[in-house]
This record gives sequence, structure tokens and C-alpha cells, in this order.
Amino acid sequence: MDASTLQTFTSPVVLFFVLGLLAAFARSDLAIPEALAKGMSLYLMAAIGLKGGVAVSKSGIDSTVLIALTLGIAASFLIPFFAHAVLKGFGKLDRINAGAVAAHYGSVSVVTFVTAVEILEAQGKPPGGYMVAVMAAMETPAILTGLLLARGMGSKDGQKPSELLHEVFFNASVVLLLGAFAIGMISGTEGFGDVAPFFEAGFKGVLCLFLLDMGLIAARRMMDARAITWRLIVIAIGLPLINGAIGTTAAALSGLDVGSAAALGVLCASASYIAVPAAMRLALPEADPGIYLTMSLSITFPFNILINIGLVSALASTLVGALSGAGGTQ
Amino acid sequence: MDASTLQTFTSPVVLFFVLGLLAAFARSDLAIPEALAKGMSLYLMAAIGLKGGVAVSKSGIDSTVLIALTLGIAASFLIPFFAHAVLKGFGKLDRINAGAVAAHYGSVSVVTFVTAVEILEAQGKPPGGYMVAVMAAMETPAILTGLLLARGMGSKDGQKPSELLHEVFFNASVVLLLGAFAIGMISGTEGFGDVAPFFEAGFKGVLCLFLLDMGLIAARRMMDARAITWRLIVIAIGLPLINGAIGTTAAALSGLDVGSAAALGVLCASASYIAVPAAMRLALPEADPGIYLTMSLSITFPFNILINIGLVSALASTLVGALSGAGGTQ
Amino acid sequence: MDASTLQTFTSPVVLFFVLGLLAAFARSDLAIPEALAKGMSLYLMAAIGLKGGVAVSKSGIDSTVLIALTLGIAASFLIPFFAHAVLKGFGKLDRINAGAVAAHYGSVSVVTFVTAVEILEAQGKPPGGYMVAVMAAMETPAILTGLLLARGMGSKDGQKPSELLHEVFFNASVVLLLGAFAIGMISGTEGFGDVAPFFEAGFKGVLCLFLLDMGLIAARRMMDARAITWRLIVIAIGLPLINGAIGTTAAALSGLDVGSAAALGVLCASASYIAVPAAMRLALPEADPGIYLTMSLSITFPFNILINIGLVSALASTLVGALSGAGGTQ
Amino acid sequence: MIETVVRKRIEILTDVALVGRVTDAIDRAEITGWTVTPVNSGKGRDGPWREERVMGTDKVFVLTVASQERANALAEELAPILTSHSLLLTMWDVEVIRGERF
Amino acid sequence: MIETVVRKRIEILTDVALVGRVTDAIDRAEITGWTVTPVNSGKGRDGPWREERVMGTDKVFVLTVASQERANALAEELAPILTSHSLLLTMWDVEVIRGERF
Amino acid sequence: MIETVVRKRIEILTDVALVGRVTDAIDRAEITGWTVTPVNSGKGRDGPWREERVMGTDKVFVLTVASQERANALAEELAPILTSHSLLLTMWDVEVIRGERF
Ligand SMILES: Nc1ncnc2c1ncn2[C@@H]1O[C@H](COP(=O)(O)O)[C@@H](O)[C@H]1O
Ligand SMILES: Nc1ncnc2c1ncn2[C@@H]1O[C@H](COP(=O)(O)O)[C@@H](O)[C@H]1O
Ligand SMILES: Nc1ncnc2c1ncn2[C@@H]1O[C@H](COP(=O)(O)O)[C@@H](O)[C@H]1O
Ligand code: NA
Ligand code: NA
Ligand code: NA
Repeated sequence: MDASTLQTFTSPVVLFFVLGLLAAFARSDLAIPEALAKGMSLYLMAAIGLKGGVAVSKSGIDSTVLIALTLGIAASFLIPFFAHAVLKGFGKLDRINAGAVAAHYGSVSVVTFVTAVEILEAQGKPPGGYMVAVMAAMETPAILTGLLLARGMGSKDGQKPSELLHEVFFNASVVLLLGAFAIGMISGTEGFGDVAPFFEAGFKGVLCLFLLDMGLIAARRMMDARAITWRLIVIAIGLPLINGAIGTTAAALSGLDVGSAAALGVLCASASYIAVPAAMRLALPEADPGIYLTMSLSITFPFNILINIGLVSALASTLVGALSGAGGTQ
Repeated sequence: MDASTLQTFTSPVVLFFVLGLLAAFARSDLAIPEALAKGMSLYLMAAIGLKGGVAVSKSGIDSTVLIALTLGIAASFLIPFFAHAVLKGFGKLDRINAGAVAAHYGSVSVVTFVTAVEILEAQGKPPGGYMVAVMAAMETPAILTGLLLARGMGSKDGQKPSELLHEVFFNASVVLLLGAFAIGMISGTEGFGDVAPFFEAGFKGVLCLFLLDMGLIAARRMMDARAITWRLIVIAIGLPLINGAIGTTAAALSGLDVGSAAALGVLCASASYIAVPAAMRLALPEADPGIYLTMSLSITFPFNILINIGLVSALASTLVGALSGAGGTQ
Repeated sequence: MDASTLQTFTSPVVLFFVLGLLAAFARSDLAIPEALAKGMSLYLMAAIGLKGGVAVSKSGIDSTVLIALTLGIAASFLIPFFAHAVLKGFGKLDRINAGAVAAHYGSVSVVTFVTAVEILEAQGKPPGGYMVAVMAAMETPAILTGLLLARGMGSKDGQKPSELLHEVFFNASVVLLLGAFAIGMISGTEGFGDVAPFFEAGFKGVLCLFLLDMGLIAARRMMDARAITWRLIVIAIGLPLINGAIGTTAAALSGLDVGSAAALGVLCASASYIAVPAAMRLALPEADPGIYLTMSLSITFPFNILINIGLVSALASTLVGALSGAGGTQ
Repeated sequence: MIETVVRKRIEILTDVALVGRVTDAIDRAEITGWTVTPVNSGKGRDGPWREERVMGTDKVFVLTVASQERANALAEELAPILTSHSLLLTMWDVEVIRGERF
Repeated sequence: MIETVVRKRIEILTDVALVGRVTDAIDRAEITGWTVTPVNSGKGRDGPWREERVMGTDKVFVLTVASQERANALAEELAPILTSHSLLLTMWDVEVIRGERF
Repeated sequence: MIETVVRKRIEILTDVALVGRVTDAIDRAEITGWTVTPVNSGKGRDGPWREERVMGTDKVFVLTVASQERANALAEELAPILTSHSLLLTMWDVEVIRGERF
């Protein structure tokens, strides 16, 4: 743990999350109205999409972008296989629940990513703007793998696959992230200037209040949890550690810069708690939300925010430093 | 189409509207919580009212203001007569529905106006601050004309006229627009300075998200529309073209500056989809919302945002240029 | 009334409150969606807490802070005794209702405080940052005194005291105010810099819209009021006058600076309409909300915003001036 | 055992713009009170609609508990606008405690 | 044909501050669950009110489905606070599917 | 006196993600319409939950008024997903005005 990790704990963004956790554990009635939470989540996605698009409109699209996209999509497809095996074996879940949880860990958490970007920028390692597109691309492949693992190729339930595919590709966060990304690319720095006061200046403050809410929700769900065993807790901490390390390493070896490598690690480490739960209610109603939401939202999410982002960031610095050092002596 | 019209399509404000349209057509589940949409609409009205009032506190009230007010109120009273004739004749609507639709086209759309102001300012033709008061004054006269046309002088329904008049003059948007306008006039530039970061810096960003929502709503209503014929579609595009041209011309001839003439044109061209529908549900319940909302919200509104504001602005420049050229050679 | 009092009535913040009152009296349907009002209230508390904490992180905690805390807590405990006597005697309320109302007057109104801070800062007399902590500390002692006065030591109703104490100490506004205060202290000026655009630049604008809503609610409740006598109206104006004067004087005598003395006076003068009503519904369901909400929200609140803050501020200036003058000649 | 009495519960789905008309009718029928609850969306003869409060076209439920006699009075009061304004009215018997209040 | 059984549906209008009391009573009556739905506004003996969540004075409906026997137990449980806290309770018979759960 | 007819009122508590399934079933049962109302929170076999719309896991009520016959058709339609998706369905008789519409 270096100074920058410590710095995390004096950042208002992280401190508001801790406040939410504490308030919920103390059974305070503090609560953010849902319409507002939904609105903040839309705002954060629009803002991060715009910012990414503007950045790419400046830097252009090169091979690095394609490499990052490929790595991200591959991770989203493959992580569920690994996760499913662990969840069935060590976690002792049945096939259906293991598949549902695995889909969550293959997909990503937008807020974890956004928080990581803030922390990385504060540490002087900003990720590339294209990482927003990578995130959007990673949201959904995992859903398909997870369903496959849970159910095999057939579907007994009358859920039409086309319906599910539509739900998966046009779900609100994918559309908003990619739409805002495209708007950012089209309007560029100049067009963005007009709306920057709203989407840029307000960003961190909104993130504070949103994380306050996430802290409240995560802790409340934790306290109500029934179906969670110690084995599942171990997995909900182990998976982000392993996925984060593998993702960062792969990205560093593929030549991404420190910030982008760390961001890809965080995306691999994070677990969805918005898009995937909704898809699972539709496609795998037999799976228990008490398991997948509690693991992704109440254990993995806080673990990533409070600890793992710092670890992934440190690992990325070490690896990219070593590689470029190696490269420098060639 | 000059460069400035093209510029419209790289403005984030317009692009977010297009994103909303596309997302809804793709049947994405993207949606802005209603409380938030309502809040953004209040914010936009408060902000535009304040800004207008502050501008007038600087410029003072002169004969131009009175001319613009007179033109606006006259337009709101008279447009429904013309619209009613077209809707009954070419549009083949019955008297009641024609009256209801006519009322919408005589009244105004706040968001169309706000978007026009943004575009005109970007083109270096800012309208006078008093145009906000003109807009507020234009909201309601059309309701009275529309009812008269629909129903003659009597009312069979037990709706008390006093109740309707009250609803019309103290409806939320009139009160907020004029109230904020008055506050702007009273507190002036200095008082406004304190609240400017909120009402000014955030303005365009909020407008982006609001137009995203409007795009979603307009396109969804369009897809559900049943009672709309091709004749009504033609009218919903023809009326804003004609009303916009007449309004702009009258304003230019009356000596308004380019920006204000264009703004009056846009007000004439726009159709209400907030105050008037509510009044119609009360006073003309037999009229079909499927007709008047679809026309004003799903056809005229997008047409104005995407195309007609640009046309009206170009017309205003041409006319005012020609007139001042003529004036210059006198 | 000096220039600065007049200035109050050209401040957008106060003018929006007046607009809300007028709109409601005119029976306009203007309304702020509740989720938004709740959100603005959370925003204001987070922002004022943060700002206070940052200020204290700079100034440090000294004996003045302890004096102010002691004065505040004592006032919250003691004011209800005085208020209860007046309400039973002059106001002719029964014991239960007198106790419920007394609890409101011992506690504080966050928005009154926030408005006072804005006005005091505009007058060049900013209160100390620690006054936010004083406010949080004053929210709840009055609830205990009020219940004691209403009910004696016993409780016939099965309301567990522990439940009430928990509700009182972990209620949302106490947790958020103190939590944000702590975050401000921990992250200090530097950490606050990141989120300042959101929490500082937007503050006055949000306060405008929030006071617009408060004006609407206060006036509507006033018009629906049934149980309010002229005696209660006199008390709802007399209590803030007296409590404000006593609080300011005690603070000035104890050596607080002008701004902080005025702020303590305003806290004593203000009456709760959020935390205490909720506690009373739980603990004193027989008490009539029509009495305590109308007095605190519809009479005392507007009186404080429009008139009493100015009076308290003037008193504080006079007293502290006289005392320091006296001190200066020593 | 607690004593209950039978009353009518009436629920009326109405446009927000018309709530005042409905509650005026309830007042005229001398019913003691009413409660309004929100509605998100629906489908009727005109196809589906979503809550569009910005446009003032959304709906709510107004519900009221009344004696049989007053419930009938209310239905009579509302009859003229039921069809013209396409309100949806359902009513059924419920048991209430403290029945003297309704 | 699907088999249905008859159960009581109970709806209680209560201040938000008192929801915990009501659901505690439901739990004590050993009913399997409950559902809370929002309320906008209303009118009662004290005149009209609007939802004023900022002030913590708004109301919600708590509804629960239970056997006749447990419904009675719940009504008994709630009796003491029904009047003092002016709750509105209505109950009626409904058909449910999967009745063994209630 | 106004004429009323008896119809079934059916209320189904469902996850937001499943509303489309339920309303499709209503359409297939040829019922004229439906109305969706919001839900705040609840408790069932899996313990308590709060409305968590950000997470897409909240619930709503879908309610519909239909003839006995169509109500049965709807219940049959929904039977397969009632248990698997843990929907709560209650139905009861109500009087409606303008009964020819349902
Ligand atoms: N007859 C009624 N029908 C429906 N709701 C009622 C009725 N009477 C009272 N209420 C509701 O119950 C609340 C409290 O009423 P009260 O106990 O009379 O103060 C009111 O605000 C209404 O929302
Ligand atoms: N007896 C009941 N009465 C009312 N609502 C219930 C009842 N049981 C369950 N619910 C609701 O149905 C949801 C799902 O319950 P379950 O199927 O038991 O998980 C719960 O969260 C409650 O909102
Ligand atoms: N059979 C029904 N069951 C429940 N709600 C209905 C039904 N028919 C219509 N509605 C509701 O009533 C509204 C108006 O319907 P309509 O009068 O057919 O336009 C619809 O938007 C629905 O919300
Ligand atoms: Na992941
Ligand atoms: Na117009
Ligand atoms: Na006080």
C-alpha cells in the first residue's frame, strides 16, 4: 500500500460510500429517493460516455483500441466459465444459481469503473477514453455464457431467445453509454465545451451522493441476506482479486498504458448489479436474487471500491513499469 | 442550408434528442424517471425566466417589448382560427377534435423555445430577454379560441368557465415563467450572479437530458399512434412551416432584431404539449388525446427541433438583413 | 431596518420563497415532485455539512466550539419548558399538544439555518463552520423534553423508549449532517476542491428551488388549516422573536463572533418540521399534526425567513459591537 | 373479537386533470374522505400509455370507503362524466373496523 | 381448471412513520408476507393532505393476504393503535392461486 | 339507479422485468385493458426487500378487470410462471359501471 492507496480513504467519493455503509449498519432511516438514484445513474453514464467519446475524437481510433475491445469482450465471455466452475465446486451452488452468479462476474459495474477512473486520474494515471466503449462492450456477452452454463443449449421456459438478445443489446445502460460516446465523438471538444459545466463539474459531487446510496443499499442487503454462506463470501472476494490480476496482466502484456490496463483489470474484477440481474429475472427466474445480488452488490462492490481498485492500480504500475523497463533496455 | 444549420447536428443538445428517438424506435427500455423529467422542466422554466428578467432589468422596457407582446398575443388568439379551418377541411377532423388541436398550435412549446434560444445564441443572434415574457403571454389565449371553435359560446358539460380561466391563467408554467422573470428583474445582474452557476452553467446539460427524454416519449407515442392519418401528418409539418414564416415576417416588419424575430417565429411554429393537453382533458374530454398529443409532440416537436428552427433562423436573417439594407439606403 | 435587511428582498433565494407563497395563495397547480424535494433537502444537508467540516479542518476545534455546542444543546433541552408553559397558558392547548409543539420549537430547521448562513455571508458576517455541528446537536434533545412534558415519565402506549432514542439519534438528517461534516473534516480543503463545483456552485440555486417548494407547501397548509387560533398565531411569531433574542444574547455574552451569535439565535428561533413531526407521529400519535405542522411550517418558518433572520442579524451586530467596544475600552 | 361492519370500497381510475371533479363528487355525496394513489401505465381502447406527468396526461386511482347508500349517491353523481371522460370505476364490499366513521 | 382458495386481503392505510408497527403486527400474526404501496394524497377528518415526504407526514398502504384466522389475529393485534393513530383498515375475501402459501 | 354488472378484478404482483409477460398473457386472454401501479417494498419467503429500481429488481401490481370467463383464461395462461417467478395473484368480484366494455 503506497501513499496513493491511503489517499483513497480521504477522498470524499469513497468516504460517502463508507458513510452509507455505516448509516445502514446503524439502521438509520437515511435513504435517497429512487427516482433520484436512477437519475444520478443515468447522469453518470451519460457523462462518462460523453467524456470517453470526446477523448477518442481527439486521440483517434488505433490498434490499441481494438486490442482493448478484444480483450474486454473475450474476458466477458470467458470469465463466467471459470466463475461457474468455482461456484459449483468450492461454492456448492447448483448449476442454475452458479450460472446466474457467473454471468454477474463476467459483466461489469459502471459505478466501480467510474470510481476507478476518478482514483486513477487522481493518481496521475488516466485511462484512455476508449475504455468506456470497452466497458459497454463487456456488459452483455457474459449474460449469454451464464445462461448457457445454467441451462445448456435448450430453454424449457418459453423465453424467446430473440426477446432476450434484444433485451441484452438494447438495454438502457448499453444504449446510453454507447449513445453518449457517439455524441461525444461527433460533437468533439468544442461541442462538449457547452455542456461541460454540467457533465464535468458536477460529476464528482453526483458520484458522492450516488455512492452514499450504494453504500446504504449494499449494507441493507447484507443485513437481510439469508442464503449467503462463508464459501460464497470467500468467492465474492476471491473472484475480483483473481479476475482483476488476470485482466491487468493481459492488458499490460498487450501494450496498454498503465491507466487503461488498470481500468481493464477493474472491469474484469467488477460484477454487474444492474443489467444482469434484470436479465436473470427474465431468463433464469429460478435463480435466487438473494444470492447473486448479495454477492455482487454487498460484497464484491464494496471490496472493489475500498480495496481492490488500489491493488489493481498498483499492479498495473508495477507491470507496465517492468515491461517498459525491459523494453527500455532492449 | 448554411453552415450554421449543419452545426445544429453536431450540437450535443440536438444529438441527445436524436439518441432518444433512436433508442425508442429500437425499443430500448431506456427511460428517465418522471419526477426527474418534471424537475428538469421546472428548472428550465425557472432558468429561462430568470435570464430573461435579468436581461430586461438591464435593457429596460421600451416600445419593442410592447410590440413583441402584442404580436405574440395576437398570434396565439388568431392561429387557432386558421388551424381549425385547415384541420376540418384538409384534415377531415370533426369540430371538437379540430378545436382541440388548433388550441395546441396557437399555444407554445417551452422546450422548443429554449432549444431555439440555444441555437440562435450559438449563431450569434441572441433574442431579446423580453421574449420569455412574450412566450408566457402566448401560452393561454389559444386555449380560449380553441374552446370557442370546438364548442361555440355555450358549454353543455357543467365545466364552470371561471374554473377554466383560473386553470389557464395560474397554470404552473405561466406562474413559474412569469415569477422567475419578475425575480430576475427585481434582483438584476448582481442578485443573479449568486445563482448563475446553477441556473446558467447547468442549463445546456440539463437541456440535453431533457431532450433525451422528449425524444424517447415522442418516438414511443408515435409508434403507439392509431388515430393519425397522412393528412394529419402533413398538417403537423405544414402548420409550423407556415406559422413560423408568418410570425417571423410580421416580427421583422415590426422592427424586431434578428434573434427576436426568429424567436417569435419559433413560438408561432411550436405547439404546446404540456399546458394545453391538461386544459383539454378538463374542458374538451371528448377530444382524442391520441390525435392532439401525437401531432404536437411526435411530429411537430421533432420537426421544429431538427429542421424548422434552422429555417426560421435563416428566414429571419434574410428578412432583417433586407429590411435594414433597405433602411440603410433611405 | 438597515440596507442589508432590504437587500434580503432582492435576493433570489428569498424571492423564490415569496413566489411559492403567492403561487399557492393564487391556487396555482405549481408543484415540485416530492422525490426532487427530498433530493434537494439531502443535497443541502450534505453540502452544508461538508462546508462546515472543511471550515473546521482549517480553523481547528477550540473552546469557542465547545461553548457553542453547550449553548445549543442547553437551548434545545430548555426551550420546550418555556414554550410548553406559554402554549398551555396563553395558547390554551392541552398538555399533549403543548408538549408536541414545544418539541418543535426546541429543535431546529435546517433550511432556516441554511438561508440565514447565505444572508449572513452576504452581509459579511459568516458564521463559524462549527455551527453546523451545533445545529445537528440541537435537533434531538428537544424531542426528549417535549415527550417528558406531554406524557410525564411513563408511557402508556407500548412505544419502546429504546426504539425512540434510536430513531432520534440515527434519524436521517442527523446522520447526514454529521457524516458530511466528518467527511469535510477528513478530506479538508484539498479533497473538497474536487467536489466543490457540485456542492458549492450549485448551492444557492438549489436553495432557490427548495424554498419555492417550501413556500408552496407552507401556504397550502395555511389555507387548509383548521385547528389554528389567533392565540397560536401570536405564539408562532412570539416564540421565534423571544428565542432568537435570548439565543443571540447568550451567544454574544459567551464571546462568539457576530455571525456565529446570529446563527445560534436563528437556530433557537427556528422550529423543526422534518425530524420532530416524524418522531411525534411515532411517540405522540394523539397530538394533532394540524397544529404543530401549521405553526412551525406555515407561520414560524416564513416569519423567520422573511423577517426574523434580519432582526437577529441586526441584534447580533449591535450586541457584539457593544461588547467589543466595551472590551476595547478596558 | 373485533367488530367489523360492511361498507363499499369504490376505486375510480381517472386522469390527474379530473381528480378535482371526482373528489368534488365524493364531497357532495357526503362521504367522509378519500385517498389518491399513483398509477404507472396501462392499456385501454386507445392503446397503451405510460405515465407522462410532464404532459399532464397521467392517471391516478381515487379510492373511497362509504356506506352502500352513499356509494350509490356517488355513482349517480359521477354517471355523467364516467363515459365522456372514460373513467374506470369498480366497487365491492369490504369489512371495516370503526365503521361508525364511514 | 386452476384451483383457487379463499383468503382475506387486508389493506391498511398508515403514516409512513408507523409502517414498522404495522408490519411487526403482521409478523406477530405469523402471516407470510406483506407489500407496501405508495399513496399521493387524501382527505379525512382533518381536511385534505398532500404527500409531503420531506416532512415525514405522508402515508402508504400496507397490504397482506392471509387466512381468515390469521387475519383476525392481525386485526386484534392492531386494534389498540387503529383509533389512536387513525389507521384505515379494510378487508375482504379474495381468491388466490397457490393458496398453501398463505 | 345506475346499473352495475359483476366482473372479476385480478391483481398480480410481479417483478418489473416480467410485466411484459403478464400483459402479453392479458392480451392473449382478450381482456380489454390493464393498469400498472407502483409498489414500494415488501416481505416474502426471501425476507424483506425495498424498491431498488436502480437494480431492476423492484415490483409492480398489474391489475385488470375482466369477465369471469376471461379471468379464468388469464389464470390458466399465467399458471406456468406463477410459481417459477413467484408472482402473487389475487382476484375477487367487483361491480362495474359500463360493464359491456369488459
Ligand atoms: N372514507 C374514506 N375513504 C377513503 N379514505 C379515507 C376515508 N376517510 C379517511 N380516509 C383516508 O384516511 C386518512 C386519515 O383520515 P382520518 O383518520 O379521518 O384523519 C385520510 O387522509 C384519507 O387519506
Ligand atoms: N402474504 C402476503 N401478503 C402480501 N404480500 C405478500 C405476501 N407474501 C408475499 N408477498 C409479496 O410477494 C413478494 C414475493 O414473495 P415470495 O414469493 O414469498 O418471495 C414479497 O416480497 C411481498 O411483496
Ligand atoms: N379491463 C381493464 N382492466 C384494467 N384497467 C383497464 C381496463 N380497461 C381500461 N383500463 C384502464 O383504463 C384506461 C382508460 O381506458 P379506456 O377508457 O379504454 O381508454 C386504460 O389506459 C387503462 O389504464
Ligand atoms: Na467482471
Ligand atoms: Na404556436
Ligand atoms: Na429552535
